[in-house]
Amino acid sequence: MLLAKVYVTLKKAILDPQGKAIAASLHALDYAEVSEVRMGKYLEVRLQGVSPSQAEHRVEEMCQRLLANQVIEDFRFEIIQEERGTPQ
Amino acid sequence: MLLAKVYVTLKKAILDPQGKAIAASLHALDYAEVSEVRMGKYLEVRLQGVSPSQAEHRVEEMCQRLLANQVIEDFRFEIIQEERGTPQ
Amino acid sequence: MKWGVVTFPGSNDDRDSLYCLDTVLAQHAVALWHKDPDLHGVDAIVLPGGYSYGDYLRCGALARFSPVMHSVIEFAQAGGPVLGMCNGFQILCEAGLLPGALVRNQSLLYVGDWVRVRVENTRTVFTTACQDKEILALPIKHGEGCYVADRPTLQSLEDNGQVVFRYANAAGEIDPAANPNGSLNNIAGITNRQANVVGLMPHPEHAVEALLGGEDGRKLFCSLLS
Amino acid sequence: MAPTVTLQLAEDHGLTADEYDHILQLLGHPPSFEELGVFSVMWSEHCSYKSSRRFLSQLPTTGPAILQGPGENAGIVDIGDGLAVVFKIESHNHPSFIEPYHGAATGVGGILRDVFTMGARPIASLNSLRFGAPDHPRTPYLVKGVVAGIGGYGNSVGVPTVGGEVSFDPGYNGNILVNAFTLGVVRTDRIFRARAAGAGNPVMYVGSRTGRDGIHGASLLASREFDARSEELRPAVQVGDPFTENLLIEACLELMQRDLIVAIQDMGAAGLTSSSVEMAGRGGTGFSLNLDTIPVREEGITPYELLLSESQERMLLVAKAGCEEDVRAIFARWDLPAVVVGHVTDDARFRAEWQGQEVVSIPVSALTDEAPAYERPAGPPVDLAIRQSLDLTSIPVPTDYNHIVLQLLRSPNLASKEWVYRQYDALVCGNTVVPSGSDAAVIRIKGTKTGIGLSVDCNSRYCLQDPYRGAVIAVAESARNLAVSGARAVALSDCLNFGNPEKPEVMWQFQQAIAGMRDACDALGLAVVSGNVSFYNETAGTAIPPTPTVAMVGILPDVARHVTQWFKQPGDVIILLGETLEELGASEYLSVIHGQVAGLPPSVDLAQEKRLQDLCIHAAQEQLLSSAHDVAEGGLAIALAEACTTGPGPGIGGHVTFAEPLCGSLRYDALLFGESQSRVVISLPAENVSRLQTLARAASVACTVLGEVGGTALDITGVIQLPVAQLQHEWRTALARQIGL
Ligand SMILES: Nc1ncnc2c1ncn2[C@@H]1O[C@H](COP(=O)(O)OP(=O)(O)O)[C@@H](O)[C@H]1O
Ligand SMILES: [Mg+2]
Repeated sequence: MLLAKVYVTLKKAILDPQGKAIAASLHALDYAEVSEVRMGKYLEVRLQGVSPSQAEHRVEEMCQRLLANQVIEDFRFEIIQEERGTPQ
Repeated sequence: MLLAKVYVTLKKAILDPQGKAIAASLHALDYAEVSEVRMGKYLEVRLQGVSPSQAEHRVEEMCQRLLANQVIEDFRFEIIQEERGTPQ
Repeated sequence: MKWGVVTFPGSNDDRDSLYCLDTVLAQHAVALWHKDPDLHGVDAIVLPGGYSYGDYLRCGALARFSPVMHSVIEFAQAGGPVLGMCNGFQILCEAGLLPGALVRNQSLLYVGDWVRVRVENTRTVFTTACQDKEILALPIKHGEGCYVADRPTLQSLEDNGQVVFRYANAAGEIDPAANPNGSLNNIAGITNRQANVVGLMPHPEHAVEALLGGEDGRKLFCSLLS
Repeated sequence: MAPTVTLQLAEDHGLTADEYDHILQLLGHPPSFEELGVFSVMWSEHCSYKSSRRFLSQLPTTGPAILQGPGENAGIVDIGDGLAVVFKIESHNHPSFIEPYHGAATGVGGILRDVFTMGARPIASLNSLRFGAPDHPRTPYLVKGVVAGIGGYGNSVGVPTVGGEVSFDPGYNGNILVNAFTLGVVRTDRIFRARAAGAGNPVMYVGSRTGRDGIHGASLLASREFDARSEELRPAVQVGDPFTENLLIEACLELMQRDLIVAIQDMGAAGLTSSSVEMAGRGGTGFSLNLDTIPVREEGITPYELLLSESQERMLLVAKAGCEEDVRAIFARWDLPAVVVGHVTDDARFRAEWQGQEVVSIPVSALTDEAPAYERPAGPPVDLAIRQSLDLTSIPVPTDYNHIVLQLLRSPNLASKEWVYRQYDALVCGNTVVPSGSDAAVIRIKGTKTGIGLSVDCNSRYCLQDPYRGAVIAVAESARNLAVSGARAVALSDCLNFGNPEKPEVMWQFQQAIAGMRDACDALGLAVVSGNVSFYNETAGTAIPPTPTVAMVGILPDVARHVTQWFKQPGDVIILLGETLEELGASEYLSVIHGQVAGLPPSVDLAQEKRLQDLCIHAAQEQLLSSAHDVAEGGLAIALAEACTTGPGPGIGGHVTFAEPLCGSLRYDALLFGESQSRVVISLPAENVSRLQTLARAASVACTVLGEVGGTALDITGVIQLPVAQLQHEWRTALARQIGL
C-alpha cells in the first residue's frame, strides 16, 4: 500500500493567527528560544492499486483540487511504500 | 536557525470525521484509489540560540506539555538546520 | 456564597455567567482575571464558554497554562466547587481535572440549538437540586463538543457514576438521534471522583430566564445554594 | 525602488486619464508612487462613492430619535433610558466569492469594528446572503464556506448572529453577495466619533501588526468588474483573526470608559490611508504619519504597502496629548500593541514620511471633497417592457394544490434556513428573545423593558422586474416583519448591491431603487442612518439582479409583548389582515412552478401598509395575539404552512375555509400563492376577536376570518390537505437536499 504524506501550509505572506497564539503561549511557558510558529495541516492519504508514479500525479491533482486551498495555502507531499497494516 | 517540524496525529482509536469527509469527497471526485485519509496537524517551530541537542529535548517537552493532547493525539518531530530567512 | 467567574482572553460567556449569577440569581459574583493567580476568596468557580486564546491549537489547550489556572487546579483538588461550561469543560479536560477530551463534532458543523439532557447523577455539588433522571432543556453552541475517552476511562466513568448529563430525546431516552455531536455514550457532562468538579457542553447560564427561552439552567447554580 | 508614475501606471491603479489630470492639477506636480496609491484608493468607487453620492443625498436621514445619520462609521438611534443603538450593514461580496470562508469572516470583522469604534458594544449581527442557482457546481462550496466563515468569526468573537436571509438565483452564479450587519448599544453620553482635533495630539495605532494583506482590496476588488484577472488578485484576500478582534473590542470599550482619546476609527478598506484621511477630513485637520513606526508582521514592507495594506483587526486613534501611556497600559492589559505613529497637524494635509523622507504630502480636501463625483448616464433596459408583461391567461390554473405547496416549501428560497443558522451562536451576550426562525429577531436591552426588533430583507426578483417597486417592498417588508413581531420600525441601514454603474441600465436601476427607498421611508416615517454601496457586481459583463438590501431596526417598548410567527393554541381564530389582489407577477410560484420570471411585482399602497403595521403593533401591545406572520414569498398558502410548521416542536395544524369575497373574485392560484403586499396572518383567542375587529375597522384594514388553529394537518377546504409532520419534514430538510450540503 502507498502512503502519501501531504503537508499543507499557509502561504508566507498570509497571517497565521493560530501560529501567533501558540508562539505566545510557548513564550509564556518560558520557551524563549521560539522565534516563530506556523500552523499547517498534515494529511495521510493511503492509496491502493496505483503505481508510485501514477500516485505522484494523482496526489498532486488531489492537492490542487481539494486538499489545499491555493488561494492562501501551499502544499507539498511525499509518497512512501507502507508495509500492510502498519500505518505510523 | 533551527526548524522543528512537528507532526500531531490522532490516535488510531480516535475516529477522524474530517479524514472521513475528505476521503468521501475524494471518492466523489473519482479518486477511487484512496483507501483512507487521516487528518493531522503540522507545526513549524523556529528556534533561536539553542543547540540541536537542546532543541531535541525542549521540543519534546513542548509537545508533551502543549502541542499535543496525549489523550487523543500522538506526536513526532524532526529538527533541521535552516539557512537564515529561507523558511520553506 | 461568593462566586468567581474566570475571564480568559477570548472568553465570551463570562459576562453572561456573571449576569446570570449576580443579576438573575442575586449572588455575590466577581470576575477573576487570567493573569491574576489570586482567587479573591471565592467559594465556587465558573469556567465560562467562549474561545479562550482563540481555541487556536485545541479548545482549552492554551487557557490551562494561564496563571489563574494554577490556583483553580489547587482549589479544585482541595475540593472547591468548579463548574466548566462549554469552553470551560474543554479547559477542565485539558487541565486534567476531568478525564477524556472534546473533539470536533461528528457532523463537522458547529451546532447552535436547544437540546434535552437527562440528569444521571444528582450527587455532584451542581446537581443536588435535580431529580434523578430529570430532563433539562438547555442550549448548546459549539463546534467541538464530541466527548471521547479511551475504553478503560469511559468504563470507569460509567462504573463510578461520573457521567452527570446525557443527551436525551423528548421521552427521556438516551437516543443516538438526540446526540448533537457524536459524544460517546451520549455524554453531555461529567464529574470527577470527588464530584466537586463538573464540566458540560450545554450552557445552563443561558437557561435562567423564561424571556430568553427557559429556566432549567438555574438548577445547577441553585444546587450549590441549597 | 518605487516605480516612476505615469498615466499608464495610474490607469493600472484604476484611475481614468481625466482623474489623473485632475490629480496633477491638485498637486501641481506628478504624484509620488505612494501618493498615486493613496489617490487610487481614496478616489475608488468603494471609498469615494463617486457614482452614488448625488443620489444617496435623496434619502431621508433625520428624525427625532436619530442621533447620527450617514457620514460616520455607523448610524445611531436613541432608544431611551439614556441608551442608543449603533448599527450598519456592509458588503463583502468579491472577497467572499474568491475565498468564501475568509471573505465572509473578514466581512463580519469589518462591520463589528464600524460599530464598536463608536463606543458601542456589539450585541447582535444579521447577514444577508445571495448565491447562484442551487444546482450551479460552485454553489455548495460557496454556501458552506460563507456560512462557516460568518459563524467562525461571529461565534468566536462573541457576538450573536440572530437573523438574516439567504436566497438563490442564477443571476448570482458568478458574483455572490455577502452583506453583514451589526448592532451595538452605547450610552448616549459615551458616543465616540472619528473627528480628529487638536494639532499636536498623538495618532496611535492599536491592534494587529501590518502585513501585505489585501493591498488594493478597495480599488481593485470592490471597484471593478469581476473577470479572469481576479485570479491574479488572490493575494488581495485577507485572513481574519477573531481572537484578536475579541481583545480589541474589550480593550477599546475599556479605553472609551476613560477620557483619554479625541477620535477613533477602524482601519477598513484602504487601511491606514482612509482612516487617517477620513479622521482628518471630518475634523478639518491634517495628519502626519511616521511610517517607520508602524508595527509590521514581516520584513521589507514598502511605504506604499504600509499605506494601503488592509490587514484586519487594526484601529487608529487620536489620543489626548499626555495620555499615551494610559492608552498603552489599557491595550497592554489585553496583550495588544499601541504605538504612536504620528500626530495631528493644523495644515490640513495628509503627510507620511518614511526613512527620513516625505513620501506623501496631499491636501486632505483633495482626497475627500475634490474626489470625483459622476452623474452617469442612466436609462431603462431595452427589454423592460417585455420583461414586465405577463399574460395570466397563458398560465394554466393548476389542479393539485397539495403538490404545489410541497414543491414551493422545497424551493431553497422558501425552505427552512435552519441548516444555516444552526451554525451560528445566537445566544451569547444573553439578550436573544427571538432568534432566527420568526419574521424578525428580537433582543432585549439589559436594565430596561425595551426590546429591539431586527430584520433584513430584499426580494431581488422584484427589483429586477421593477427596481422602484422592489425597493419600496424591501423597506415595507422589513418594517412589516418588525411590526408583526410587535416592534415599531425606526431606522434602517441599506446595502445597495448593483452591477457596473458605467452602464446606463445599471445606473437606472440604482436611481429607481433609491427613489423607491426614499418614498417608502417617507411614507413609513423611517430614516436611513447608515449603509454601503457595492457596485461592479458583475461577471463577464453580466450584472447581478439589483439588490438593495434593507436592514431594519425597530423598538418594542415592552419586550415581553413580542409576537412570533407560529400558531400556538388549538382553538385560536385564524385571521387574514389586508387585501388579496390577483397578483402573480414576479412571484416565487410563477418561477418555481411555471419556470417564469415575468410581470410586475405586487403593488404597494404605502398608506395602507402604514395602517396595517400600526394595527399589528397596537394589537401586540394590547396582547391580543397568539401569533402574527407576514405574507411574503409563496403567498397566503405558504404563510399558513409556515405558521403551522415553523415553531419549536412538532407544530400544529389549522383549518381554513375561503368564503366570499376572497374566493370567486380571483384565480385560486393567485389567492393561494400570489404575493400581494400589506397582508398578515394572525391567530388569537376567540375572546380577542371582536376587539381586534374593532381596531381593524378603525384602521380600515380588511380583516377576514379564515378558520381555526388545531389538528395535525393544514386543511384548506377543498384545495389543500397536508399533514403538518410532512410539511415540516419537507421544509426543514429541503435546503440541504436541494443544494447538496
Ligand atoms: N443567513 C441567515 N442567518 C441567520 N438567520 C437567517 C439567515 N437566513 C434566514 N434566516 C432566518 O430564517 C427565517 C426565515 O427567513 P426569511 O424567509 O428571509 O424571513 P422573512 O421572509 O420573514 O424575511 C428568519 O427568522 C431569518 O432570520
Ligand atoms: Mg416575513
